[in-house]
Amino acid sequence: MADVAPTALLQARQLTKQFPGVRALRGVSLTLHRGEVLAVIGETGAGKSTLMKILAGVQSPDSGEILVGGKPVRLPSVRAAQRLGIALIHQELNLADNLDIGANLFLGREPGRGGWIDHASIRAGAREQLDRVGLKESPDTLVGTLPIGRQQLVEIAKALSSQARILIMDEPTSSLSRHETDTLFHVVRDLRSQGLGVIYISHRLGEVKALADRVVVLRDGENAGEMDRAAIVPEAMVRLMVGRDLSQFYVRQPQQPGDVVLEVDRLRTPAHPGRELSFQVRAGEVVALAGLVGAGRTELLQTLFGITPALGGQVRVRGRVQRLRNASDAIGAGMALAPEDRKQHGLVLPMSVRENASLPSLRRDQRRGLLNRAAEELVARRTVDQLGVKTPGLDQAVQNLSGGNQQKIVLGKWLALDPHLLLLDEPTRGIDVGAKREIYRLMDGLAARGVAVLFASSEMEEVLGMADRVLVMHEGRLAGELPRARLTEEALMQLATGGASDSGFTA
Amino acid sequence: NPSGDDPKTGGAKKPKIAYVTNGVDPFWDLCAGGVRHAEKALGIECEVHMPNKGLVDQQRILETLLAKGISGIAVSPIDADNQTAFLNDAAKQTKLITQDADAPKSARLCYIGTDNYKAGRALGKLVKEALPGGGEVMIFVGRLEQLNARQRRQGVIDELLDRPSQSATDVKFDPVAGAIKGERFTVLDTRTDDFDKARAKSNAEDAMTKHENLACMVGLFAYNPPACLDAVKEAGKTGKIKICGFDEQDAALAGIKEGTVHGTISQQPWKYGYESVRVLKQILDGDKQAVPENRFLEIPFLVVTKANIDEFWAEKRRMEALGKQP
Amino acid sequence: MKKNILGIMALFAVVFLFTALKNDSFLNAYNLQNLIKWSCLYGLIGLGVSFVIITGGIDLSIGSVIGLVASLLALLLSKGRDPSTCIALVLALSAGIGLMHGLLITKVKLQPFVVTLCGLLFYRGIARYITDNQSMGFSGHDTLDSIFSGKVAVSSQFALPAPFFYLVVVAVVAALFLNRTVWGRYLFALGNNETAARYSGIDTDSLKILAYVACSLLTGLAGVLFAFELNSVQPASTGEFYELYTIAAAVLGGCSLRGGEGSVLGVIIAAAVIRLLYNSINMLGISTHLEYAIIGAVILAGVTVDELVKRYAAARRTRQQAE
Amino acid sequence: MKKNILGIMALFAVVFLFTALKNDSFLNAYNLQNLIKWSCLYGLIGLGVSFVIITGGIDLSIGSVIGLVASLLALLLSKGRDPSTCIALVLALSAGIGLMHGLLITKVKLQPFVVTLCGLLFYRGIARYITDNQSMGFSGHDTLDSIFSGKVAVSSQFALPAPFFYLVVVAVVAALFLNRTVWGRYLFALGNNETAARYSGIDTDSLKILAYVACSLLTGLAGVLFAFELNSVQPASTGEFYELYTIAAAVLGGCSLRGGEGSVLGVIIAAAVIRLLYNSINMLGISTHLEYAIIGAVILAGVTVDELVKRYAAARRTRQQAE
Ligand SMILES: Nc1ncnc2c1ncn2[C@@H]1O[C@H](COP(=O)(O)OP(=O)(O)OP(=O)(O)O)[C@@H](O)[C@H]1O
Ligand SMILES: Nc1ncnc2c1ncn2[C@@H]1O[C@H](COP(=O)(O)OP(=O)(O)OP(=O)(O)O)[C@@H](O)[C@H]1O
Ligand SMILES: [Mg+2]
Ligand SMILES: [Mg+2]
Repeated sequence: MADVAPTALLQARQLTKQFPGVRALRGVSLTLHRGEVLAVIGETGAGKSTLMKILAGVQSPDSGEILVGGKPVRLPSVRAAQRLGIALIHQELNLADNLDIGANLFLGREPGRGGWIDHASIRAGAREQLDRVGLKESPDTLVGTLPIGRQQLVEIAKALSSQARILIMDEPTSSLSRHETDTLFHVVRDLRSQGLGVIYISHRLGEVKALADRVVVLRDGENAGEMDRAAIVPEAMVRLMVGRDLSQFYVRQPQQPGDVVLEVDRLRTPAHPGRELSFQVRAGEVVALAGLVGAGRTELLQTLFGITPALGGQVRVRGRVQRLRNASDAIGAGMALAPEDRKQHGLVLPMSVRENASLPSLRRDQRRGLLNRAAEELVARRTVDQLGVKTPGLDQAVQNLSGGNQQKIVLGKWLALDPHLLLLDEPTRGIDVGAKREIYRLMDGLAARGVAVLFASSEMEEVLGMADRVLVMHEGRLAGELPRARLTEEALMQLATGGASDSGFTA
Repeated sequence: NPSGDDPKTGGAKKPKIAYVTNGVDPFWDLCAGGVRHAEKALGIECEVHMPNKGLVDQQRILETLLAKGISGIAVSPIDADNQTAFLNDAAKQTKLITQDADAPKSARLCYIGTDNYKAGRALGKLVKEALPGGGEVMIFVGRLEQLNARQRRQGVIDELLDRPSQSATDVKFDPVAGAIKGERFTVLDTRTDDFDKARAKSNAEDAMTKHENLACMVGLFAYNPPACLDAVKEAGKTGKIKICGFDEQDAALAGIKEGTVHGTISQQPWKYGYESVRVLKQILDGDKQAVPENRFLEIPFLVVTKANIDEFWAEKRRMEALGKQP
Repeated sequence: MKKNILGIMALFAVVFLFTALKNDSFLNAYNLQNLIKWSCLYGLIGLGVSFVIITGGIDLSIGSVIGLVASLLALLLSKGRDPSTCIALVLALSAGIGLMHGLLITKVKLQPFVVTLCGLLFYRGIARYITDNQSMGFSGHDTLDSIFSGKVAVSSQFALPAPFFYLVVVAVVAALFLNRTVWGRYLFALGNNETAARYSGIDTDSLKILAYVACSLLTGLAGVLFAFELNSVQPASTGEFYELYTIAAAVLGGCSLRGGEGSVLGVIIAAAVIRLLYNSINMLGISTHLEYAIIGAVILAGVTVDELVKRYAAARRTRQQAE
Repeated sequence: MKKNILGIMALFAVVFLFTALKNDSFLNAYNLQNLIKWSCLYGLIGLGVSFVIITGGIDLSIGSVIGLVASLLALLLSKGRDPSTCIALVLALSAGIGLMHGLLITKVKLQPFVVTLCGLLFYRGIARYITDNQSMGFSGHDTLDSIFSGKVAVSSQFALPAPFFYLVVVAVVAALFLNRTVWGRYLFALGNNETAARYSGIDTDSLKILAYVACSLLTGLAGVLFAFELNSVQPASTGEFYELYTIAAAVLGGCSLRGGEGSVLGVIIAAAVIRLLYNSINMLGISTHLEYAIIGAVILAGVTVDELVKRYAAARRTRQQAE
């Protein structure tokens, strides 16, 4: 397409950006037109978020040019970008959790005059925006009390309400399930028809196919290619992203399950104290926990891992009743949890790759309390090699890695412990296809070795592709169970939305 | 070279002496005035050091002075009894005298100071003058851990209760808590304020609230009488509640002048400074007469009332000006 | 954002009632006036430091700024300068100090604790140096005295002290600012999540600087009020330790040192509780040696009970839902 | 995690050389011994508070704990109790204080600043109360005196003061603990991100409690050393303000008050820098009124330059890579 078309809303030309040790962008260009959804895809660390931050005035480029409506502009601050009608939904949540939803939605753009806050119009405006994204919470709810999925909806609503002409969404659906995603797509299509330009970043290629008018592919901080509506097929996208074909995406090869590893009996969690949960997971099984945002999956995994105390019920691991008062108890019982929120729960961001990767296994490898440097090095090296973590070195602080590489470290640190039961909460949240496939392969390989895998996921394809069995949760209870044989999208959605169950399994 | 010169200075340099206080207080700056005066009058150089925070700082300063090879030190020991060993150590390396507070068991050459017990009794007499008919008295002070504060307080109490005089070196103290009743006078309580002037004032206010018949406030530290005066004025009880005190803050002196403060006891701090320098200089010069037989050079305190306020204040101003840092 | 201030109110009520029952004179007009006066003086700096604490910062230099302002004011007045110029000057100086703190913290990116700890030392040293450590007085400035430490009679029995009016004005402005204006909201937002605030287009640096300026300015104002209240200043000791009381009041009043939380009313009541404790100890004739121990124990008990009650309430709510 | 301590070393060198050049007596054995002694005493508490600061906490009660330990020790000894029992008792008390701080902070979830601020008030009050606020001494305990404040001659000219040996032992243990043991690593991890540490199976509460116990225990030890060094204790003032110096030293020495950073060597050098400054001011005969101003200014200048240099270096590196 002609990238100098007069209708171009936004143009970026030859942007470069250098971070200490990493060259994130090396001359990237991109054009966004009115009434267009432009998907930007690329492997983890390709520079997508960096590019978007530059376009939204969060970071400044080392060189290159940005044009809005054909005119060269400088974007020294978020304010400056906002004034030009650019809004960004960040890949990571950025909300003030001491404020209510309404306050967050309009933060920095409060309606009212002379600096006075007009509470009434905020509340009304907030209601309207929340309805658009399908969030039923009252605008007065404190953001800190919302689970991460709903916080992401708030983040989206916030950007939507900014009346921007250019809306950039950096993985808006990473913690959203199918239902919310559909709602969001509705909104985006609506915006497109109003003539807005939307840049949409996602690792879910199905979403890209469903939504995008045009796709720009980044690889290692450079433009790797572009395709029009007609040419958007997952295989082609993958080829451009990774530079080769990736055949057979979901690698699950179910086997005969072994002994029961995890047995949950009438477990009650603090988030849904009235519900009792009972289920089993066997060795060699890969079981998915599916459900809508807020269904209670995260809470269940956290309770199993000893993070939040159970209110009642029993958990047996490999036949033994466990008292799970903290993570250390759970680790002792042979469990591992890769949490949903990797920044807060999964990683010590300022510490190095080495230190993060070895953190849970330090105690096992200790010699009379002393650090075992050799073992530490080995664990870290193996994590980086096996999972293909892109990092300049083991001493790089993990906060400087891209989201996907961070997630690999979260997984890697647990694999070093050889757990019997692996709990994964949104294991591929915000990860590119290449890394995703590696993680799927890993899950499959672990199951083959007799590890029981229980993973919570909001990504339908992933659940369909990987699960031997699916436990569907609805409002804190197990709405039903679907074995692989009966696993269809429709059955799953019906259970997740609280529809009648035909599996005979009731909580 | 009869005695004074430190071998380290080889006699080439002029001897240098130091004046070390027990803390930071305007009182000490008045002493410094006396030091400066003596420096000029007697032709000797003297450093003045004021430890910021108690004993540790004082010990550190003394150590540094010794390290510098100072020829003589006049110090006000913070905890004389327990610093004896250290002071003896110092006395071996330099000419050491104490001032303001003594360390009687140490090897210091002499002590220059006021008898705080006696001064306390004099303050008691002022109270008696102010309240010929007797009445309820309350004492205010910064901290009671200092010996001089306790001696002053005891002097006041003994005088008001018409007890016989105690020996200045071995004073028996009344307990701090509770009222002490005599025939004519009752000492209601002693309140401390940790050198916080705001607290000193609110303590005075609270005393007036709690004790309706309070007739006299006695402030033992320099800022106490002005704080009492302030509180009394604001409560509209000027004249009804008498104020007597210690030291010579301008506000107290102004009070004496206008008749709202009955009187104050001045230790004439500049004399501490002046005499310390003079004695050290004489010792360094080898003057055998420099130190009295009993090793105690008493600085007389001065009772300041309306009668002598003008000349006293003028003298204080002169010393203040001298004490200003160059 | 809204924090429960019932706890601190209850604490105030308990101490108040207890003392009133134990001592008859406690409730007389004179004592209450004094209590109001001191509470307002400390409440003023408490409010100042609250702004800084809401941003997640801290100001340890408060006591020294009070010392410096009072010393400098006395010095200038004693030189016969025009009183209103003097007042303007010292207030400008305090604002300048806050500005410097803010710049060092936002632009040089130093930690607030460090910057203001250095300030604590530095301003105290300067106060002592410029005055040669002489106590100074404020006599002969009757107009200023009545402006800053006068009383306004509300009945034949009762007169409100000047600091009360300053506090009321400041408190109203502060409460409006924090709860009704966008900048107040920004302050809470940045205290909780600075990145999020920056990503929302908020100029976080300027706001932080503003908080430090407000804090130092209010401290400066309090310094002037203290000076005229006490009629005298000791450069080495005036204001010493006030930062600790003030921060204690702010925290007791509902500010979180992690930032993002704070309530004007809570802080004022907390400042009053601390003054009330001092007053009660005196009224009940408890040894002043025990003062610190009592105040420390009461504050600790206050925050502990507050926390436990909150936790108990939360647990109860969960249990009720389960049924 | 590893923070540059070159800056603080340079600062030390500059002040040291400057004073040595300006004053002949500075380098004599007696002065150096004293410098070592004081540096080691403050270094000891600096190390203690570093543990707490690494967890992201703070301990404001240090000065009061020193006051309480020294007062109680003097009181017990004056009653003729067995000296080693007395020492054991006060050390156990300090450990108990740390334990209590730790429990209040981890279990009741109070803020460290608040808990230890109350401690600051409370322990001081107790020290004053139990001693009736009387100064007390330590005469007649020669064995204890030589154990805690003796000297060990290393040549005819030079003797090392006892605190030096205590500091060396503590510093070696602390350095090993922080850098070579699993728990040291855990401490840094939890200081940086407590939740993530907990999710990794680390018992964060126990580690935090351990840090507070270590801090108070070292403070108690320092209290004993100070007591015998000074041979006297003033319940109301012994140890006052030490927390501020100590925290200043910890920060100057590379600890971040946000937690997760700290270096044993850095803290010790920083404590020495502060002592060195005091010594230099005295040696150079500068007015004591200026002491605070100078120390405040030097610390501030130190951290500012450190920050600016680091930023400049980082910018340079990025630029070079870009080429
Ligand atoms: N602040 C930073 N400091 C140093 N390096 C950074 C910083 N931000 C990003 N990087 C690096 O720049 C590169 C590009 O990162 P970016 O976040 O833009 O990737 P991405 O394409 O968004 O990846 P993902 O899909 O995982 O989100 C990565 O190698 C990352 O480690
Ligand atoms: N810390 C908390 N305090 C109170 N309620 C919570 C808390 N965490 C979660 N909840 C509530 O528990 C319910 C389940 O949340 P959870 O995060 O487990 O859901 P989820 O199925 O994992 O959804 P998501 O996709 O958002 O992670 C939600 O209704 C949420 O509001
Ligand atoms: Mg990204
Ligand atoms: Mg979840």
